[in-house]
Amino acid sequence: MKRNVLIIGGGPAGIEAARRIRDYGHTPILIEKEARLGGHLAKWHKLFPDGESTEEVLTALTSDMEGIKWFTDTAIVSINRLKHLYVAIFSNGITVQADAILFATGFSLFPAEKKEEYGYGIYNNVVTNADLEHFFNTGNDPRIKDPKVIGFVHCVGSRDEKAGNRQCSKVCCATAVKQACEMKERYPDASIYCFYMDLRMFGRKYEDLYLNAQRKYGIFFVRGRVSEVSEDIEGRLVVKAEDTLAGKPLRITMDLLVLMAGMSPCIENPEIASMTGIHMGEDGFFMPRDLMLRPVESHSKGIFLAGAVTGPKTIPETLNEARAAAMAIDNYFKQKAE
Amino acid sequence: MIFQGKQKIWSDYQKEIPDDHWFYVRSCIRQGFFPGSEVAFLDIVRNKLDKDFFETEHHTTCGGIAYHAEALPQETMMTIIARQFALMAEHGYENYVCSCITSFGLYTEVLEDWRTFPDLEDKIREHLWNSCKRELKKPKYLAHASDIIYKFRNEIAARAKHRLVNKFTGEPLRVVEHIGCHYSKMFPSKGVGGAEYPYVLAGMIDSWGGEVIDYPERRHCCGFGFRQYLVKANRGYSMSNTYKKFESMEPYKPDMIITNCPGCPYFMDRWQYVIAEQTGKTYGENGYGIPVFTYEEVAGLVLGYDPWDLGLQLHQVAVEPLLDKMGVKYNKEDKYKGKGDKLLQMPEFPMNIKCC
Amino acid sequence: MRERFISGFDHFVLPFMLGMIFVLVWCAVGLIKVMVQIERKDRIKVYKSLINPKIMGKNIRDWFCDCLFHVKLWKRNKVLGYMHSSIAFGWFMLIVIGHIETFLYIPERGGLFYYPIFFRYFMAVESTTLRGSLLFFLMDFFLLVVLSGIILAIIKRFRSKLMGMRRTTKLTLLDRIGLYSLWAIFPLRLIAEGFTAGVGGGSFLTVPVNWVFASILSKPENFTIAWWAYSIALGTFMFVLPFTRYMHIPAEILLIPLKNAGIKVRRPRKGYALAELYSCPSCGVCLDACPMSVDKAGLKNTTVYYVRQVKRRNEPRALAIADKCLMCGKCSVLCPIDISATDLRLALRKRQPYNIGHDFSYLDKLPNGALSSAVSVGGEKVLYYAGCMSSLTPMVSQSVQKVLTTAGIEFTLMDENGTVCCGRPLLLSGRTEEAKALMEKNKEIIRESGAPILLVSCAICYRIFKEDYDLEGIQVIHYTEYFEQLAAEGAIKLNKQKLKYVYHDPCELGRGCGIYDAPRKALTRVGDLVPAGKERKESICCGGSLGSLTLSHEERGRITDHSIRNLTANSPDRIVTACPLCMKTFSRQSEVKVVDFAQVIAENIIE
Amino acid sequence: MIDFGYTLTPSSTIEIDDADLSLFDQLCALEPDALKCMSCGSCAASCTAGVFTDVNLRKVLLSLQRGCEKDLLFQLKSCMLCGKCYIVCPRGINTRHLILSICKIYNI
Repeated sequence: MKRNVLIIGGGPAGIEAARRIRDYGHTPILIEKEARLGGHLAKWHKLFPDGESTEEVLTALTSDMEGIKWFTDTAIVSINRLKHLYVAIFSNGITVQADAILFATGFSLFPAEKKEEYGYGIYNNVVTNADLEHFFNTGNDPRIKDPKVIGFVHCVGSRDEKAGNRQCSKVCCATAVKQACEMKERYPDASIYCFYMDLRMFGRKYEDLYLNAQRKYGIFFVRGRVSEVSEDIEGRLVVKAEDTLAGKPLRITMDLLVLMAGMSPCIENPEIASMTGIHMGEDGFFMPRDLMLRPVESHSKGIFLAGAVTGPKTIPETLNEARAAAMAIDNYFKQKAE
Repeated sequence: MIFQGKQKIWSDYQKEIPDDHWFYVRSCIRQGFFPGSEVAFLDIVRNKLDKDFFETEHHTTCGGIAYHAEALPQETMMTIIARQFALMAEHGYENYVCSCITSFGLYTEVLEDWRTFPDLEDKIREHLWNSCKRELKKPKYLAHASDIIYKFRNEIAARAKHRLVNKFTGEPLRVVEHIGCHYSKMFPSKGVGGAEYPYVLAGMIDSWGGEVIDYPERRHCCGFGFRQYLVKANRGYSMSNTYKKFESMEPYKPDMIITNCPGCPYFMDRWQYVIAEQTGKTYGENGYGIPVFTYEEVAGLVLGYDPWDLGLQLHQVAVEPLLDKMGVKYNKEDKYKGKGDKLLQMPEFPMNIKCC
Repeated sequence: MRERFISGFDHFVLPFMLGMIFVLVWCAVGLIKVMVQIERKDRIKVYKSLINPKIMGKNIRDWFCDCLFHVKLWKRNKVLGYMHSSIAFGWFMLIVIGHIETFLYIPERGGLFYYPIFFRYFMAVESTTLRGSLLFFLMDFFLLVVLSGIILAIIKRFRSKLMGMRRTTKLTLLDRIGLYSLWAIFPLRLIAEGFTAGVGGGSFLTVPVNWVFASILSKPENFTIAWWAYSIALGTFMFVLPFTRYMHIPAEILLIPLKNAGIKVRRPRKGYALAELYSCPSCGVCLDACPMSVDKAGLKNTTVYYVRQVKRRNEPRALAIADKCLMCGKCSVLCPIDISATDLRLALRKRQPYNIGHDFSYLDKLPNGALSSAVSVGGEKVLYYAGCMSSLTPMVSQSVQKVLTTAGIEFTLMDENGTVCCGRPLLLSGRTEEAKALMEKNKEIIRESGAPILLVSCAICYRIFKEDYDLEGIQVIHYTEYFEQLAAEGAIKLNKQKLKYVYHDPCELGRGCGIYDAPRKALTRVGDLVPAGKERKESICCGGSLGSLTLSHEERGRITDHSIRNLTANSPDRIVTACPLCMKTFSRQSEVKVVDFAQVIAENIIE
Repeated sequence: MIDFGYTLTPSSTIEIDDADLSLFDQLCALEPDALKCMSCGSCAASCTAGVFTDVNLRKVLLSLQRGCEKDLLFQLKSCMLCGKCYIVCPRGINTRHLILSICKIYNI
């Protein structure tokens, strides 16, 4: 018997899960609130550690969408439970009966302007990691004009209780180092400084990325969090931090500062939680049934979770979770049938 | 600089400031440093703006200096503050305004502490009762006196005799605003405009026609720092912080500095003299320093008060060049005249910084 | 026998004569230069050695053995040895016999350089005598010998492996000209003498050639073109000689007495160094010897190229090579002329300027007994210096202490609470003065202790204690020797197990101090000793050597791998070494367990 | 000039704007490993001379990278060049050559 699976969120997790669920013989219905599938990935340029093009990854992911119903520019209006079914109403007026729902709603990028001291939206030459990827994609950002000194601030809105995110966003260190190398390739004469608290290059080949950044690209790493940024009379950025390894304050004037905005819980999480009964952790991410053993199941029957909705993840981890979720949904249907 | 970005932040940090009926407490040191300021404040709010500002001779120090110099335990400091609040309530007020930033910071801190640790509040209530037989009642609104001037900045602007405009060039005066650290750095939401881009003084400058200078070390402490200044051996450190600020603002050629803290104007004013005597360096035009004012003094000048009535003769850095720019009339001979036109002693002129 | 021409001269001798004069002048200038550049006290040493019959005897023996017979090469590879000695000795004999002929038959022409060389052209045979036939026979015989050598040389150029050489040096253009002219000389001589053999006489080689020519030409003896060609080949060879590797032929003649007089390299390219530089035959033995040649790029850092760069005065390149060298000393040991490769490089390192000097005054400020209780050891006690590495390889010093304790030997640790470095690393970096400062401090500690025996467990430290510390009256002993001695005396008893050990000769201990046997003897007491692929003086550096200043971690890693492969040729259960640095280096990469010598002894000691 | 009994205290701030890294660039050309340090501190922890003095290669290298060579270079004077730091360095930095190169390029 064919069953409907509603997948909310058309990022990498949603797309991959939809394909797998289809392969298991069910009917996936994928909705994405934005105009195009791909989520944050669609806005990125290249991925660490090897600089793989996101365009290629996305093309591969969406190459085979046959048998998947998908809607873009579509959001959820309501979800109601009817015995073993969920009835969901979409913003485009469509109503769907689903046997299971997969939340692949991902994360929200931390709004960098919340870290007022870094002056995003106030100083002309402060951009975010996402802005920089946009620049890599389009080659166009009025704030980036042949910079001679470039800074990368790690952990913007991550590991920062005052910014509301205690957790590490996991991907920013590697992203920053990747972006630093890319900037050095574009601007070989630029001096580039990365300000980090701990450099978490945890994955395979990430350390190579770091080593390359040091040895091949000559990128300088400063262990210390940027405390404040101001503009000097020429409109350049005066950046202050402590060089904790030297045990001294450090000041540097820069032409461009890139803020590595972290992964915040999706801003719609509280609303979804109240609609569906999914448990939300105190950090704002959804809690799976068991972090170790059942990472893709929620506490509500028939509702599943995949990707960054349960915490910061890399793309491969997200895709694996999507596959795991598809399998868990299939198992759920099998058990129901028995 | 993206002005809209700042405006957005300012709009995020708005503070409710009631119009009227305030219990006013003075600062311990400001009366010595800038005796004209508090008088001018009360005169402005009572007589120009017709507001009810009550003060009692029974209020004491908040204990801030001793507390920050680690000479006073926290509970003692809190009991002193509880007594101030009790005084306010006894006189039928619920809006508390203080003249001192240190006090403001401490009041904010204490109220936050009591909010977080209600047991502590109960304990202090008991202490207060045991020691003074007074009943603690917390204020409904807490403000710093600069919040009040900020609130009425447009009314003041409407009655302005002089604006912060260079009358020779017609250009706005370039004004450095310096906010006391304890105004909003500890509790950004308690200050107008937050901690990173406070608006309390910038708002006054905007309203009165000046141009705010945003220089790299704008956020930096004046260097007072209690223990740094109080111990002579540490004074070089205190001065170095002021020096850092002046070095940073120098390229912007500021005409004046406005502050809202007791220590900052004093140190930024006096250290200019010491720096000049030690290094020969001055930061104003033609060998003068950059005059440093309290916001009350500036409000007074804008409203047309006599500069010597505002106590500007007690500044180390000569204020006359600025008065000339603003078009403020003053009588040179009256500068060092005290009460009843009695000539006070003339100070000696320093070697390296020009004075009038 | 009579002269064919009254003048005793032909124009074709000119190329040879000019070349010869050029070479002689060049060598004379060189000789003077070397002698002037040598330090005064060294020069006196040389002069004294020349009247010392013992040294003079050695000089003569070496001249014959090294210059003519190439005994060392014979030992290395018979074909290679034959090739070299056939050319050198054969040619030498041709010259000698040529002169004998001249002196016998035309003594008045004896003063002419060219006469013995072109003897057959200028002479006509009138009657056959036994003596003449013998001489002619000898001449042809040695020509044949030389020719056989030349043929081997040509083969070697293309198939060096046949002579036990995996690699040969890359020749410069002049080297090639020299080489080809050298190859050409003897066949041309054969042809030239073949033309005149009908008149000038000949033997079994030249006469048959003459028959061939005579069958084509009516009067082949008047065909001087062959003689011109011969002379030109000789002249060319001599003209290029000073600029080619063949300069080693005359240079080595000078080098031998200097070396035997005990002269050492002091400056990178002057004096004795100059003699060494020119004595290098570019044979390329060092190419295979050098551990760095495990990388193709490393070949450029071998001694032969170092010599070449120094001769070219390419200072930056020479310095780069000098800094790269591991100072393992293997090339010197295998070098047919014993070039002191490490000393040459060290001399260059020593001349590098440093803006930041060293200041070890903090050592003098240490309170007495800060380092250890070694201040007054005295008596028969052993003073044990573990060395700075001991904190990274604590097993070594612990094992040594266990063995000493078991043997009932009273000892004190010299560097219990901190080590003053032995100075060898500084010395190897060319910072002699700084090294001396540390050595003085250590000497002070050792002397003050009053101990009669200084036991050292680090091969690097041992070498400098032995070579450069002047510790008269104190026996400096390496633990391999000491433990073997204890075992031989029965002071310690050892278990023998069924384990196969291979022993790695640390460069500093083996080639550096000549200790090869003691550790091996001791190891056979505790297990089976299997040989490494190459060992003893041919052992391959572990790659960790302090000698190299610039080798990268990756380059070192490849050397280490190579060295381990060599050690595990006979599938041992354990690699044993007697240097903490070798152990540390090997154990990073070895699949076979690497243990220190002391550890092996300590494990097998019967308590 | 008046003696007030106190003077301006020099700033301890590392001013990268004023840093002249040309010598550091020379150092990197001579010993590229200078860029590889990840500040783990193994070198200083195992230093033979570090038992007796404050010498700390990690800090020295960092100070050079920040253009504050004047601060700590003197520490290298106590180095015995024993090479233990090379043995322990997880990044395989050729510390001895690094030190020698620093001593060659920089001046105190």
